[in-house]
Amino acid sequence: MMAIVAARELRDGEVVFVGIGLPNLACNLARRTHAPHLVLIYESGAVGAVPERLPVSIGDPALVTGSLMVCGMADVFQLFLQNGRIEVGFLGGAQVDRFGNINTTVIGPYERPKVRLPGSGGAAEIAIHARRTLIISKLSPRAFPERVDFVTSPGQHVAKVITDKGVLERDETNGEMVLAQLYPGVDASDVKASVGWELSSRPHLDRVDPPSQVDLQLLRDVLDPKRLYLKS
Amino acid sequence: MMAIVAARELRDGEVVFVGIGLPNLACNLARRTHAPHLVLIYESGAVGAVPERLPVSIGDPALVTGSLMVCGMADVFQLFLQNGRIEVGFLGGAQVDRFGNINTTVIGPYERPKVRLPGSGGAAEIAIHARRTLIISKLSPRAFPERVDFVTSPGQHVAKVITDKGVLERDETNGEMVLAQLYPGVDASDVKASVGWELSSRPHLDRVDPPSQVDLQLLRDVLDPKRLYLKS
Amino acid sequence: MSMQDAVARFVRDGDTVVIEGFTHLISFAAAHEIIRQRRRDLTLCRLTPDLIYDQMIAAGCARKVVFSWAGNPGVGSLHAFRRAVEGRALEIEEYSHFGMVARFAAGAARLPFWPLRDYAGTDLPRANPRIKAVTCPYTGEALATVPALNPDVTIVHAQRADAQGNTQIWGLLGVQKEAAFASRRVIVVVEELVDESVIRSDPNRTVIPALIVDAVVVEPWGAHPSYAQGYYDRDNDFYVAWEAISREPSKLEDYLDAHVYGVSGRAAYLEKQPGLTGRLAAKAQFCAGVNYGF
Amino acid sequence: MSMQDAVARFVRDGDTVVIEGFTHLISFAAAHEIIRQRRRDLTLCRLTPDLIYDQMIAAGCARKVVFSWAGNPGVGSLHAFRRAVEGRALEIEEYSHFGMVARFAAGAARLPFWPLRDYAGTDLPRANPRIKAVTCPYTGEALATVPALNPDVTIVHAQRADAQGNTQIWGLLGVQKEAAFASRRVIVVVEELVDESVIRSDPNRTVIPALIVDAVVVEPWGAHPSYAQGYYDRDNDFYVAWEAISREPSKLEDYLDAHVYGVSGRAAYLEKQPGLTGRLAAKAQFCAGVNYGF
Repeated sequence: MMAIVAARELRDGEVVFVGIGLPNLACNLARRTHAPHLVLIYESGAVGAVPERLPVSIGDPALVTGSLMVCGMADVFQLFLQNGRIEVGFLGGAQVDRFGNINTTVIGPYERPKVRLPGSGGAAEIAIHARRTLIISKLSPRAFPERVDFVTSPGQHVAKVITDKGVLERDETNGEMVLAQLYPGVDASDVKASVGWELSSRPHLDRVDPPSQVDLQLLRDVLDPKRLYLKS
Repeated sequence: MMAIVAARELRDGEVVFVGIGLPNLACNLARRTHAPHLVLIYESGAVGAVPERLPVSIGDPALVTGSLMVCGMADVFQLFLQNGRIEVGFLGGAQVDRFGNINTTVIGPYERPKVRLPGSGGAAEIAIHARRTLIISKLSPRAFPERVDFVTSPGQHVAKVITDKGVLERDETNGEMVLAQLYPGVDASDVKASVGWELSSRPHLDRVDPPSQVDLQLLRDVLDPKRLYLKS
Repeated sequence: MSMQDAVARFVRDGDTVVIEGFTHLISFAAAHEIIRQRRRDLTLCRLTPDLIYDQMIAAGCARKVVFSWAGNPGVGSLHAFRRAVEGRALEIEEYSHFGMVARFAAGAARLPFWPLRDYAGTDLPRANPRIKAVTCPYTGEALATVPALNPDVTIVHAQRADAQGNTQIWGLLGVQKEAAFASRRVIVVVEELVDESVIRSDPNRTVIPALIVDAVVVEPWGAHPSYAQGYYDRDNDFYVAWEAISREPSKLEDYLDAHVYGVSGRAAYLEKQPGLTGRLAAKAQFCAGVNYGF
Repeated sequence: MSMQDAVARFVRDGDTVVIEGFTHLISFAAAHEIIRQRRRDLTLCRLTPDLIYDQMIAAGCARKVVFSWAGNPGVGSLHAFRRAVEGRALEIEEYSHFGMVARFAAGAARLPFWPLRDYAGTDLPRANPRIKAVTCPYTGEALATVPALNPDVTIVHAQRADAQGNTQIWGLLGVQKEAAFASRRVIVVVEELVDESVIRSDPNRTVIPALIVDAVVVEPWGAHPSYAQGYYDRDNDFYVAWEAISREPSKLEDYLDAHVYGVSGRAAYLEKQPGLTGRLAAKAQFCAGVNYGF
């Protein structure tokens, strides 16, 4: 469901900086449905990739074979990202806070971490340079604290947070992430109970349309038949 | 003769930043005689070129075909030259002065030039980054003034100035270029008369060996049969 | 798109224009169309103004030239350029090759400047106050800097591209990639239009991606008298001939009348010079392909 | 040169070592030889420490790790790395990918720093004081900087090279070129040794020139469980299996005993895993060559 909602956020022809997992599924779903001209760029240097199998890593050889361009990483970060050519960037994280800041670095203090997470990778610069960033993350009070323990990626360009129960978006008046859409059968209170701060809501809450048969069939039978990333 | 003397200055295995004309002739002569492992790098991006014809321009296609590597110019200047990988750089110029400074920019004041020359090209950075620079230039009082009108390339790394009458080299005590070698049949006074400053000499002046038959035959029949650069 | 339409749509009076290519892949076809459409007050930037800008200067397109080496390679002077500069009828901004390369690198990375170790002991910073310095925050040493160059339009000649503008180049690369990424608008001119599948079969050869390209123009022999590796050789005879043509303003006028104003485009330009394509066509020397499988 | 000799000659205790390759072309063969020769106090630098440094950390080779993303791609954690960091038994210096790429770019260009637009609003500069800032001499704006990274030795795995070390790579390029040019010593490890004429037939594919290479080691399958485009696929099953192996220190020890200490080199490593080469060998998908003639 998160992949389907994420796919709906992508407009045809956009240049998307893709991560592995659900973002990759969302992009390839969008490419096969309403956005055939989406340009997928992976931080590994593959531009316009058309992976014939679901890439397990950001540097999968299937991203190279048949892509439009392969360039070194200095070009990826300087000529594409810093140059401002990326319209949408996907991010995930162990912690997402009230202002859309993301933590993928440490739980606890940096010098004496409770849990050491992988770190930024390209997440810091994606959050800074992509025009619009979309976060995909499952809801839980621990994952959505008032403030993240460490700001790996600043939240200023976060447009939406796509969760497993609904979608949060930025309230332009105060910059806070607020509840905007609910998935079918989910109640606003479920979402608020899964967030570590006093979550506000849009005056009018949209209902997310249920996934179409086409979307589900594509995801389950074509894009992720082995259920590498799809849980249901 | 200048090409032959220049060739003798090159040691086998050295990495040389080559210019068009006599430097190119000198390098290819050295490659075919005492320095088969000379690595020729052209500012156009050809590394380890083995031109099958005499290149008329620094970007001749013959420099590309069969070369070991072709890279962009950002790599030429940053990864090879600024990185310190170039041992020898060749330079020429309209004016060479007492301290080996070279002018290839303007005769007269910069703002109201008497003669507008081509400018630096890569000469400024070659003079700064090559470990050892060799100048090839015909003698004349106008070409060898006390001070150049404009310093395009600073002289600090100039090891020798190879002229049509003899060779000047740096006097390490005061940094001045002094007469060190005379060509066969040339008198020291001829050289001094062709230089715009009070030219000093080494206490002992060497005689340059006359060109060997092998050298002459290679230059005239193989390297420059059309006499593009050889005058005699 | 036709060259006529591409220039009409994307090259405007007063623009900062870059037609790059270091000896290789210089789009003379684009320059001639700009001359025919009588663009004015252009700031022309190139490492080597070469014959292409000498012609544009003579035709009155240029207000200013930004460069690092202004000669006729292996021949001598660019006489139209020299007359204009010595007569102070043309503004110039001068760097070294490394400085120009660094300006394009900064522009392509959308940084305001680029640091380099250069210019110590030279008079260039005195001649060009835009060459400045920055202090390293780690070592405290001073490094030279040049400002970013971000042209309004860059025109790149290449061997091949697909219809969307995914462009592949081999042989000398110059600063074509940096100039294109630095530019607000990009026109790609190619010897051959190829199917997207050709590009996708060898993605490491792609230098310019479609997402930065505004127009693709197919113009075989569009780089003559420059060359295209694997397509045709450099016309060295013409570069030599330019010495006499450019020395005489009247002869230069005659040249422009006959080969630029007097023709509708590249096809007509070639028809006027029978034997040219036969004389310069490249011999075949193909490399083997590599395996992209997994 | 054999891998054993190359590591013995060019990798020393206390060195700053880089074995790069972004997912692609990671020289596990070199890492295993370094472990066998029991190098100590190494500063290991890579964007992604990956399984290769997780193994070297577990084997006690590392004093410090410099990195930007320390996970098991698509799987989870690097448990040896996590145990060492959470137990504060390993020094770390942390950047983002762009920061590490910029450090290699500065090192390759022999500049003391590299400017980039990054880190505004992040806590990374607080965690790493080596991330600083510089003021643009043209616009006055502040830009982030990272210091140059110049390793003592860089080991690059590639598809092919000639005997002198002229090296060609296709598929993902990562920062292999920058890391090699930034390094004092360079070891190239290749799937195939080819004649110089093969390199010269396609010079645009050359990424590393012989003049910066100290040793060429021929080691087929030397990148497994990483991959080599056109030669063999990534061993994703092993990356998944590493989760369970690395979680248990005893299991990790067993793995090192069996597949690193317990084998003389890559050939023996492969013999121990029958069916591996058959399972991962690449299918053929060759591109066409291009014309370098003139």
